[in-house]
Amino acid sequence: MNEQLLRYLVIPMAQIGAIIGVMLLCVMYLVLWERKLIAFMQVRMGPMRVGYHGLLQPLVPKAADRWVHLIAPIILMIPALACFAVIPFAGTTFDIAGQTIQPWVADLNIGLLYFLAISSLGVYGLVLAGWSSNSKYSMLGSLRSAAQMISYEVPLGLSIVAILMLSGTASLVGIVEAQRAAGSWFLFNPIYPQVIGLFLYFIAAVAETNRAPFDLPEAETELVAGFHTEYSGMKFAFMFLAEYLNMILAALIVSVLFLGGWLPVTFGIPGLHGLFGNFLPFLGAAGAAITGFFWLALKVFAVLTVYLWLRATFPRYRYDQLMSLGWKWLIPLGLVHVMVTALLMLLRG
Amino acid sequence: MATTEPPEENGSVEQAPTSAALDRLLATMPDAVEHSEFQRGAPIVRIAPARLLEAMTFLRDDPACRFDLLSSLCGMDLSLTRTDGPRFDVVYHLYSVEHRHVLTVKIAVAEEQEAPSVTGIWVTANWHEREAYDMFGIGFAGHPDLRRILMPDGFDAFPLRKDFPLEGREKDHGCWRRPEDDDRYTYVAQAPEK
Amino acid sequence: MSVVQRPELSFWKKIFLVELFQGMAVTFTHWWRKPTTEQYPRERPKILPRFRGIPKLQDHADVPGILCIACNQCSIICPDDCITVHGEPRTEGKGKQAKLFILDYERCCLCGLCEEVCPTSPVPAIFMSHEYELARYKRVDLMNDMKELYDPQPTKEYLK
Amino acid sequence: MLGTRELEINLGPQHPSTHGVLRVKLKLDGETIVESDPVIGYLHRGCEKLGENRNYIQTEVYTDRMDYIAAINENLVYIEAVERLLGVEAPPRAQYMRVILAEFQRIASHLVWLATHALDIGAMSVFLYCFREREEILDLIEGYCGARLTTNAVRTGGMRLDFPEGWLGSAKAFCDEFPVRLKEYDTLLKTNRIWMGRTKDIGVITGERALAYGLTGPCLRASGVNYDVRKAMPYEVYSEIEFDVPLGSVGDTYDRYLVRLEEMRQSRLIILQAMEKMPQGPVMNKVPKRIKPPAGEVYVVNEGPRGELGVYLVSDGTDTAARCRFKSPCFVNLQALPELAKGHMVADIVALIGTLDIVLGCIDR
Amino acid sequence: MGLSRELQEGDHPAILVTKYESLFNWARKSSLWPMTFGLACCAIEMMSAGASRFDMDRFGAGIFRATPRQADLMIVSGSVTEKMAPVIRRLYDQMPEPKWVMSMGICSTAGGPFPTYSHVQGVDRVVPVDVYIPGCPPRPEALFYGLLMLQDKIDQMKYSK
Repeated sequence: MNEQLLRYLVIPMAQIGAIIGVMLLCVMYLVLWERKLIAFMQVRMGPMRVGYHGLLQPLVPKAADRWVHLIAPIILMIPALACFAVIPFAGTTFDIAGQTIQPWVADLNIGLLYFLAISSLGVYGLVLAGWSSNSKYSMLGSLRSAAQMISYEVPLGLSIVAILMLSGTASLVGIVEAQRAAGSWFLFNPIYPQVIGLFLYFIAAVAETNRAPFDLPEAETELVAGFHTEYSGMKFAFMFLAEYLNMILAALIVSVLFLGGWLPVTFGIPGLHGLFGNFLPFLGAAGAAITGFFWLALKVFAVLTVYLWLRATFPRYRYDQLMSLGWKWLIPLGLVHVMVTALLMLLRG
Repeated sequence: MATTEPPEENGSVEQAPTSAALDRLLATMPDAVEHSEFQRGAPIVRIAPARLLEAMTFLRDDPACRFDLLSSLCGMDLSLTRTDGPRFDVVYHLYSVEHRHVLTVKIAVAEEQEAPSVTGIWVTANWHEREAYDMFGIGFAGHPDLRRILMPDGFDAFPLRKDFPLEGREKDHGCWRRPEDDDRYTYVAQAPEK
Repeated sequence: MSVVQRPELSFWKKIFLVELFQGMAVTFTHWWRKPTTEQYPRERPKILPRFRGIPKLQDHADVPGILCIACNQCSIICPDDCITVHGEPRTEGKGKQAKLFILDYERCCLCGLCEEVCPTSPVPAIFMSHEYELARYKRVDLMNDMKELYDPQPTKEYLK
Repeated sequence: MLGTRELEINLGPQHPSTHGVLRVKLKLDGETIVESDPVIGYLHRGCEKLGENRNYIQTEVYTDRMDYIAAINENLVYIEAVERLLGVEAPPRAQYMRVILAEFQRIASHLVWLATHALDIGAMSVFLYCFREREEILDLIEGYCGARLTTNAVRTGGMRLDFPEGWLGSAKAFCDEFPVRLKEYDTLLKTNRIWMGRTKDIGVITGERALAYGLTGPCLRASGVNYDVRKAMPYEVYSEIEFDVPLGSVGDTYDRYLVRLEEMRQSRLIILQAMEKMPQGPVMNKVPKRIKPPAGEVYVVNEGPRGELGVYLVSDGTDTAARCRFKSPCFVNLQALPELAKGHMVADIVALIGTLDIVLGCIDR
Repeated sequence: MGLSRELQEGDHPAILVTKYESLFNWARKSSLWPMTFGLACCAIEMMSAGASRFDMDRFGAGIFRATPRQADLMIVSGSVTEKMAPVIRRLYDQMPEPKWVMSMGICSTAGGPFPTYSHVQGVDRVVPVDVYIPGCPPRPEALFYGLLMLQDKIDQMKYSK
C-alpha cells in the first residue's frame, strides 16, 4: 500500500513538481535570453541593472489583478504543461533511496499522438480568450491564431509521420532508442537524412507557437497585442508563460525527434561515438541521466536560440501569405517527403 | 477688369517678371480676372468667385498652363486689413510639373458666402477645404464631405479667425482629473522614519 | 533622373532560401560586434561643446557684481514667455542690474534665442549650460529664481 | 439567419504603428479593408495661429516642432520665405552649409522612416540598426547647432555659426561608412522574400492619380512622376550640384522603399560634393535685428524628406506675419490612404501608413 | 538597490512588513513596463532611448507594451491636445494598479511653447503625474534620469491599501 502510494503518487507528483518548477524557471530565463540575444544582435546590451548583467531580471513578478475571465489562460496553460509529461529528459533510469526513478513522467506508447492531441487543445484557450475579451483586436487575433494553428498542424503531422516510419514507434522514449539503434540522429539518418523533415517541423512549430516571423496573432504593430490585448496581471502572466512553455516544448520535441534527445552531441560521429555518454561515472546511472539531461538541455538551448535568431532577423508574413505558404508549399512538401522516406526505406531498408 | 501692375520695387528680381500661364489666362478669359500682379516675381491672380471653377478647369487642362498639382489651398482672414470688402480670401497655389511654373489664384469670400469647391478638379482639395472650413468657417459649395478635420467635432468656433484669441476661451480647456486621483499612494520624500 | 531597378529572386535562390540565410548572417555578425550602448548613468554621455542644455545665469570676473543688465531682451525674444526680469540701479557703476530673474523651466523649450540676443560682454549673462538632468516630482520645483539660476541645481546624482 | 456584417474597427489614436496619434476608422469585410477614414487633429497645436502671433524670429522655433523628424528642412523653408519677403540672401558658404545640413537631415529622416516601416512589418533588427546610424547623424547635427531634434539652426540671412572644428572630418567619415550600412539593409530587406511579399503590389497608385491627390516627394516619384523641387525650382545651391532623382516604375510600396533608399545614396553624394565645393567666407549677411519685411506675400516650396514643404507668408509690414500657412506634405499624402488601402488586408494598412512616411506633427501642425 | 539598502538598515521594527514592501517595490521598480504612447517629438527621443545606443532595456523598462492593460508606466511624451486628453484619461483608467505616469517634455508638463486654444496646459490636468521631465525634447539620458527618480519614488512607496 505504502509502496504503491510512493510509486504511483509521490514520485510522479515530485516529478511533475520538479518539471513545473524547472520549466517555469526556464521560461523566465528564456525571456531574459530573448531580450539579451536580440539585444546583442542589435548591438546593444539588454537588461543590465538588476543583479550581475541583469541575471535577476526575470525574478521580478508582475502585479496581480482580479481573477475574472480566468478560464482561457488556464486552458492555454494546462496543455502546455501536460505535454511535458511524455518528454524523456534522459535515457537511463536510476535509483534514489531504493526507488527506481525514471527521467520521464510517463512513457506512453502513443506519446507522440498524446503530444499532438494535447497541444492542439491550446487553440481553444486562444479562441476563448479572444472571444471573451469583447474587443475587436482580440477577436481578430484569436481567429488568426486558430486558423494558423489548425493549418500548420498538418505539415507538423506530416513531418512526424516520416519519423514514425523510421522509428516504428510513437513512444518518445522509443524514438530516441530507435535513433540509438540506427547509430545516428534522425537528422543524419543513413537511410534518408531528415533535413526536410526538420525544416518542415521547425517552420510548422514556429507557426504553431506564434513566433516571428509567423507571430500574426499578436502582431504588435497591427493588432496591438492580439488575443491578449485585454488581459493584464496574473492572467496575462499565464498567457505569457504558456506561450514560452510552448516554445520550450517545441524545441524539446525537435531535439527528441530529430536531434537524438539525450544522446550526446558527438553521437554518430565515427570515433567519438561512445564518448561523453556519462560525465559523472562515479554516480552510476544517475550520472548518465544527468549527462543525458545536459545534452538535451544543450540541444533545446540551441534550437531556442535559432528561434530567437529568426525573430531578430525577419519581417512578418501577412495572414494570407502565411496560409498560402502552409497550404501550397509546406503540405505538398510534407507529402513528398513522406513518400520519399517510404520509398527509400523500401529500397535501402 | 484685368490690370497688370509693375513689379514692386523691393522684389528680389531685377527685370520685369513674366508668366506665360498668366498671359494665357488673361487672353482667354479676361472677364473672369479681377486683378493680377507680380509679387516677388510670382504671378498672383484674383478671380471672380462665380468664374472660379471654369478658370481652374481651364488652368488645369490648357496645354500651355497644365497646372496639374494643387500645391496648397488655404483660407485667410482679412477682417483687420480689408474692412470694407469680403472678410475672407481663399488662396490656391498651383504648380505645373510639365512646364515648371507656378501661379497663385485668389478669390474673395464674404462671411456668409460659400466658395465653390475645387474637389472635382483636384482630389487633393478635399482635405485642404475641410481645413479651411475648420479653421475659418469658410463654406465650400459642392464639397462631398465638409466637416471638421483638425478640431474636435463639437468645437463651436473657428480658431484662425482674427477675433479668436490665441489662448482660446475658458471653455476650450477641459479638466479630466477626478477626486480619487490624488494621494492614492503616500509618497515619503525621505527614508522611512525609524 | 533614373528608374530604380526592381530585383527578382532567381529560381535557385528561391529554392535554397539564399537571401534568408544571408539575412541571418547579417544578424549573426552583429551578435559579435561591440554593443554601441552607452551605460548611462554609470558612463556619462559625451556632451558636445555647443550642446544646448538648460539656460542659466552667470557672472564674469571682469565685470563687478551681477552681469545681467536687466535689458529684457531675452524675455522679449523668448517664444514661450518663460523669462521674467526686473531691474534695479546697479550697485557699482551706472546702468541697471537684475533684481528679480525668474526662469520657468516647465515652459522653456531650449531654443537658445535668449543667449543669442544677450548683449552683455564678455560673455552672455544668460547662457545655455550643459546640464540636462532636471526631472522633478512637482511642477513648482521647476520655477527658478535668480539664486537657483546661478547655483548648480541641487540634483540627486545617480552613479550606478 | 446567419448573415455577414462589416466589422468596424478603430486603429488608434493610441496604436503602435500609427507613428503618433493618428486614428484610422476601418470597415472590414473579414480581414479585407472596405473603407478607411483617417481621423487627424490629435496633435493640432495651433502652429499657424502662433505664426500670426509671434514675430518672425520666434516662429522659427515652432517650425522645429512641426516636422520634428526633419526639423532643419522645415527651418530652411520658413527662413527662405522670410528671406524672400525681406529681399536678402544668404552668403555662399551659408548656402552650402544649409544644403549639407538639409541633406543630413534627409538621410536621418529616411532612416527613421525605414526603421519604423520595417518595425511595422516585423523586422525588428532593421529598426535598431537604422537608429544606430541615425544617432551618428544626430551627433553631427547636435555638434553643429546644439540640439538633437529641435535644431533651430538656420537664421534669416545666413547661418548662426560656422561648422565647429573637426565637424567636416566626422561628416566625411560618416559618408564613407554609410554605404556599408546601406548594404546591410539591402541584405536584410531588399531581396528578402517576406519583405517583397509584404510590399510588392501593395498600395499601387498611378502617376496621374498621385498628382491629382497632390502627393509629392518620394510617394510621387515612386509612381514615375519626375518632380523634385531641388531640380524643378532649384533653391540654395542645388543648381550647382549634380545628383540623380530616382523614379519608380510601378508605384507600389516596394517602389517607394527603393526610391527612398536610392535617395539616401544621392543625399550622401550631394553632401560629399557640397563639402568639396564649399567656399570660405562669412556665414551671415547683415540683416536688421528686428525683422520687419515690407508688405506683400510669398509662397516658398522646398523639397523636404516627405515631399514638398511649403510656407505661405503674408506680411502687413509689422514684425508679425498676417498669415502664416504651413503646407505639409504628410497632410496631403495621408489623404491618399483610403485609396491605397482599399481592397487590401488589415495587415497592409500598417505597411501603407509606414510607406506614406507621415509625421503627425507635420500633419496637424 | 532598494532591497540591499533596506537590508542594511536591519533594525526596522515592522521588519516583516517592510521586507514585504521593499521586495514588492524592488520588483515593481525593476520591471517597469512602459506603454508605447508616442504623442509628438518626444516620442522620437523615446524611440531613441529604446534603441541601441541608449537601450532602455537595461533598466528593465525595455518591453514596450502596446496595450495599456499590460503596462504599468505611462510615459506621456509630447503635446497633449484637448482632442487627445480624453483618450489619455481612458488609457490611464485601463492600466492595472499600480501605475505611474511620467510627463516627458515641456509640452506635456505645462503646455510648453504652445499656449494655444487646442493645447492642454499641463498633462496633470488629465492624469496624476509622478515625475516631470522638462526639456524640448529631453535627451534620452534625461529620460533615464527621470526613470531613476521614479524608481526612487517607487522604492519609498507605502501601501495605503
